[in-house]
Amino acid sequence: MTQPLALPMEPATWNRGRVGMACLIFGESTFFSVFVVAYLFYIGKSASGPQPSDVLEFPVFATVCLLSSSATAGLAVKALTQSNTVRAGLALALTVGLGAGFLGATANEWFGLIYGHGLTIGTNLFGTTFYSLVGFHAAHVGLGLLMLTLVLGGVLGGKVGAGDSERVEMVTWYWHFVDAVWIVVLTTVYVVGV
Amino acid sequence: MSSSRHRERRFGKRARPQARARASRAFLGLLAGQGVAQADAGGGTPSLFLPVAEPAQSILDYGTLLVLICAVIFVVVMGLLALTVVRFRASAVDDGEEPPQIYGSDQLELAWTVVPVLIVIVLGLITAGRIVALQKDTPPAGSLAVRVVGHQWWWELEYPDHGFVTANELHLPLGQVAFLELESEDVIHSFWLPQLSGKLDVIPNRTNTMWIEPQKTGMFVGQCAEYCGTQHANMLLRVFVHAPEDFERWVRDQQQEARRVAAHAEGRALFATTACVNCHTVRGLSEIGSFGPDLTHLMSRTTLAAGAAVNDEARLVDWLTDPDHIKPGARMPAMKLSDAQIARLAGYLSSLE
Amino acid sequence: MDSEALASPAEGLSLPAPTSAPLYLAVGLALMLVSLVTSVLFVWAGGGLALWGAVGWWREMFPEEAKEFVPAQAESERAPEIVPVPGHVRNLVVGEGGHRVRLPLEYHPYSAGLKGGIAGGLAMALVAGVHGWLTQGSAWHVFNGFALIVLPFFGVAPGPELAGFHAGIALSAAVVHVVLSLLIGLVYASVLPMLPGHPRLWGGIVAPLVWTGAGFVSIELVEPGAAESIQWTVFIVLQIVFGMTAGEVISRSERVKTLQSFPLVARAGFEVDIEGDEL
Amino acid sequence: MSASTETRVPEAAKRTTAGWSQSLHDWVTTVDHKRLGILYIAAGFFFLVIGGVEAILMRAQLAVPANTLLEPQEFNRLFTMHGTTMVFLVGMPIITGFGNYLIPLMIGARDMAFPRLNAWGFWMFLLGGIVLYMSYFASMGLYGAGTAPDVGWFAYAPLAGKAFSRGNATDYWILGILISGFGSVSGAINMVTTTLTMRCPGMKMNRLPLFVWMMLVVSFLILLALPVLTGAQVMLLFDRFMGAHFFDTQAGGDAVLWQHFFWFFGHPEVYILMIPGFAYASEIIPVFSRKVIFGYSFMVAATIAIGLVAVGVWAHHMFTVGLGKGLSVWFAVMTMIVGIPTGIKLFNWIATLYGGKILLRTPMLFCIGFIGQFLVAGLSGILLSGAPLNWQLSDSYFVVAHFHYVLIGGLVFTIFGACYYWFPKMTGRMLSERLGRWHFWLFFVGFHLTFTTMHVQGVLGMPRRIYTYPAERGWEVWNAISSSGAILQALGVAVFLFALVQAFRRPQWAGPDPWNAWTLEWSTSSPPPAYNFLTIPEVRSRRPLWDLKHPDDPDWEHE
Repeated sequence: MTQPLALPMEPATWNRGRVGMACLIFGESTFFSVFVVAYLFYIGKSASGPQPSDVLEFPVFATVCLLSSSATAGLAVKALTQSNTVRAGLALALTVGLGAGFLGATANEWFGLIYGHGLTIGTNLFGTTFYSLVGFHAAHVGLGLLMLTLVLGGVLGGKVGAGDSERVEMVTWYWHFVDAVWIVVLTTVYVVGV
Repeated sequence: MSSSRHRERRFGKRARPQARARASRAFLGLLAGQGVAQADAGGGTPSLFLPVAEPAQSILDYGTLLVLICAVIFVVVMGLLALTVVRFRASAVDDGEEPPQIYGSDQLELAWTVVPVLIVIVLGLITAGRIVALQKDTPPAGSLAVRVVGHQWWWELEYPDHGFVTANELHLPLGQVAFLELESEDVIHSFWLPQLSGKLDVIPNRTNTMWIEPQKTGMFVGQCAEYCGTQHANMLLRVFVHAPEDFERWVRDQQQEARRVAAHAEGRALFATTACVNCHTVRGLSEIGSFGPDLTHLMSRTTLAAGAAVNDEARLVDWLTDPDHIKPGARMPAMKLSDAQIARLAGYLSSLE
Repeated sequence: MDSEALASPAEGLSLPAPTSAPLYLAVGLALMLVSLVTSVLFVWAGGGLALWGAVGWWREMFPEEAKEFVPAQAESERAPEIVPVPGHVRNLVVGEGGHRVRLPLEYHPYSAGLKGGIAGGLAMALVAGVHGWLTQGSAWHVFNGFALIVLPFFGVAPGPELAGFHAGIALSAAVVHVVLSLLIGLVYASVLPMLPGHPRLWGGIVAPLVWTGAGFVSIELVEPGAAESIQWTVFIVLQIVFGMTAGEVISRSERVKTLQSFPLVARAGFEVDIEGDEL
Repeated sequence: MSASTETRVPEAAKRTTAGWSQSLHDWVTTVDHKRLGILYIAAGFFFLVIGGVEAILMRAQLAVPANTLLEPQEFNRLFTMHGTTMVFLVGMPIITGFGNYLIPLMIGARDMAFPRLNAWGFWMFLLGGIVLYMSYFASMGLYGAGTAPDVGWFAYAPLAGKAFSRGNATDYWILGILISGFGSVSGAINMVTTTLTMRCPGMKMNRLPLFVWMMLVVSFLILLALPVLTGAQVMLLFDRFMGAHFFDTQAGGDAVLWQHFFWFFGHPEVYILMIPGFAYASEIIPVFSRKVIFGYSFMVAATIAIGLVAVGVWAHHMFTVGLGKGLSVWFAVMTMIVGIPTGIKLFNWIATLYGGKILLRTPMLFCIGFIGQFLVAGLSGILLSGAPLNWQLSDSYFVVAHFHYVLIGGLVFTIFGACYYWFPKMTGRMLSERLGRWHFWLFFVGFHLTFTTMHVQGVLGMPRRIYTYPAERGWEVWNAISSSGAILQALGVAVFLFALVQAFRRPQWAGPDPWNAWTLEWSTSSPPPAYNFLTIPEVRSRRPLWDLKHPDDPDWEHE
């Protein structure tokens, strides 16, 4: 006889994992919106250079990496539900690779900004808002990447299987969220702000 | 909106009927009476119920309306609550019965939703109208310009049209609109003269504007209302409202350069050669210091250190010896001078009338 | 998870097992943050603890959630079965079969309130227009006068220009007028039937007089002198026209059941007679 | 009422307890929502005593004009720590604690959705509080020995920036709240998830006890508001440690931006603290009126409405910054709109009382006090929402009076009511009714002496946060009265603490259902077993215990 903590009302649609992750994403969104608001508020208010239009280039590679990684993450979950661990492992590895590509692109951009243009967080308001917004996003990508890597390890080690697809899906929810934040950041920093 | 400008002008000109001042006083007569009695003693109660200028008077009228509405609501709801509790108290003997269970009434819910909605609509309209009428973004014609700069923990007051700077004591002519530009040198302060106008924050990198039209002569107090650091409590402010001719005389005095009294030449030299001049300006002696108050006519002010002490030679000696004794944490450093030097310096400063 | 089989729930249950992992993680994270104001050593100490906690937490969850068996309480410690309370519940006598229900039972529909509000508002506007046309030669004068009452604080000064038509004033006045009319209609629909005596007296005369008085006081307080520019007789007449019309329309609306014979509190749903005790 | 109170000593209390180290270990490693709830509440009361001592020191300093009891910096630290403590270390943990304890019991679940996250949240909160108070000993700044932050609980920029707040005191403020903020957010996630997914069969959303509904709204508000504060504090940290310029006015940063961020958190925070007060009252008032809550669905709707409007009113804390006409009008009107759903609640409580059989036991006394005081708080809130009047009253003692009416008159009174009401459930012991009355009346009189007079000080032009004032201002009488009231309040709290001790020294056993109440938590033993319910209950109405007690006249026939 099973004795769960409670009998869930509608087990299939809104279980603990989904609601919890949705709440986390909701809270994270408000956290990011503060930085987006600060960025928008300070556009064009820097007392000295460099200005965004001087130094920022539209991050095509990073964007392609991150957006496509969302798709591969989705594929991984689908494969896992169908117990196709090989395909799931491949899709996860691809996701991790694309995420790492995004982080690499960001690191490259920052290197150029810091050493090429002398823009640091203390240079002006642009530097302040840019590094904090993009940096927090990158940190979240890093966190998502860590979780995906753990999942990948589990899949490769045979410890994560079809039975865990629900949990893995929650990890990809977080990944999709990070992806969505990137679209906002992209619009704010590289479209509106330039 | 031409009509709204028309209204604003009407606003300033209207002589306030005594009746209304009386009504306001009756509202909290006890408090008000106390204020009047002490006003001559150099302080007095800066009560909202004793307005001496626009817009404080208009705000009081508006506030009285709000208070009346709220008082009616208070009496009705509190009465209901009290009656209910008294009437439906359980009797000492428990009859073991449960009262009838009533789940609700949509009609009642509707009634006590819509009636507050109506009150909010009316209050909202009134409030919107007051806000529009009382905020002036541009100086009215013929107004007196004053620039107020907040410092930790004193007020710099500049009369740009008359070309002089003073501190902590604002002088205004009766019946003329003064248009104040509020700026801050360091942190956020708030400029508040309860009897003359509402408060408005003094914010770095911003210029806020405020207007005052005094309707009564006398001295009135106010102070910084936004916490601004250690000595926030002693960032006091005094306003002297003069008859126009007295105000003119005060302006002429202030426009003079600092007095030179031969007897205090030594003290004057000491002032000019020590660190005093780094922070303080004395027009006619040194005008580089801007960190501390302008001392050109120091003795024309009634208080020292933004109201922390009475301004006389004895207190000046105290102040120069150990500012922390009078105003702990004040930005003025102890100058580490000998007693004789301090006496000479205080002598010189007390000659700056 | 949650799949541990037990012989019988009466013997006990498995619950999440106690663990110190969250504490380690919390202390670790706090130490890492506090390193900002203390020493960089705390980053390493905190990081180590946090990692220890995170791994411990992970092991609590994977591959199976850690559980602890909690034996069931002895029979004597359990809360006894709830027995029906002796004594009984007093019943309402209004309504069907003397039973407890949502009160009041039947009322004016809300649509009647809205209709009444519209009718009252229209009647008021009509009378105001005719009056203006007869006395001032312009129907707009009174409309603008109304705007002056409702929006006295937007700087609409009384003057000759009030005779003409001003789109802005008329529009804002109309909006406020419509909103207020509808809302008052709603209040009428819900409250009027509860009042003792004649609803037309309450809705048509008493209520308009009350709010006219309140309006007079407020205007005098906020803007002394503004009250002089209002023709209060006309104003009162207009309010009464509104109240009568709205009250009339609402009173005529179809009510399935009227509760006129009950006292106010009963009709409001608060209180009832306690005559018929049992079902 | 007392028919079901038992005098039998529960078996659990007779059993010899484990050694103290075992017991400590059990509490530290617990993931049980009930133990965590009690830990939260106990920690909250611990900080309440600290915050209360700070308040009394301040009232002592202000009792007479030109007092020299405290140095200005000491005073400034006291009001900073008092405000921060009361909001973040007293209000937040106590509401989270009651939520933790009661939500699973009320919805018929065995634990929260994430028991370990729950434990983590508590420890983060407690560590945040410890970090904040470490500043008294450890923050070596310019002043040499340790100092606490002195920038006010809302730490306005640029005063809280590096240029005007040297040393690490302000950093301790940021870090302490940052750390405890993680706890609050995780607690909110847990409460939302538990409420949405762990309900017992039949516990539809429209059958949730009002307490649970209100905590659900509170949790959403926490998720919305607290990350904003966290973000703003991170910005301030960047400013202070990495030379960023978010609030650095000397590099073009904006001082008002901090205020927008802070109050976008700060105003919803007021409702985060206040709605739980409504929640306790909405459970206690029906039971002690012996009537079902009046207008259940309207109460729920009003709570949600308050939650929604709460997001659009933050700048009414900023009427004096020079918002401009448009924004002033918007925020004034939005704020007045809050009065509508709040009024609905007040009327519904009174309607619940009306026609009932009102039993004036201690929990009910506190709730009736709450209704009256909250009415005053709401009305002074309407006065403050009128922007022109706010230009006079903002930052004066009138505001101090107003928010203490909200937070003490509203929240603390209902918290005390909730303690008397649920203490029997948590411990199996009753709190003394006699001491409870002493507590209520001392606290009630003290509260009004202290805070009713503060309205007057505000109207007489006394600004808040001043450590001293000259004698000739006419404020001294009122301040003396305020200070004397503080002593009575302290006595009241002392009586309460004594009552807690008494409950353990001379236990008066409660039994499972001492109040003859109707929600699920009263159907299990007091204190409940670790698993709450041996078999998960099944409910058919909002008052499952009513249905069991009156099988001939159950609720589900009428809802």
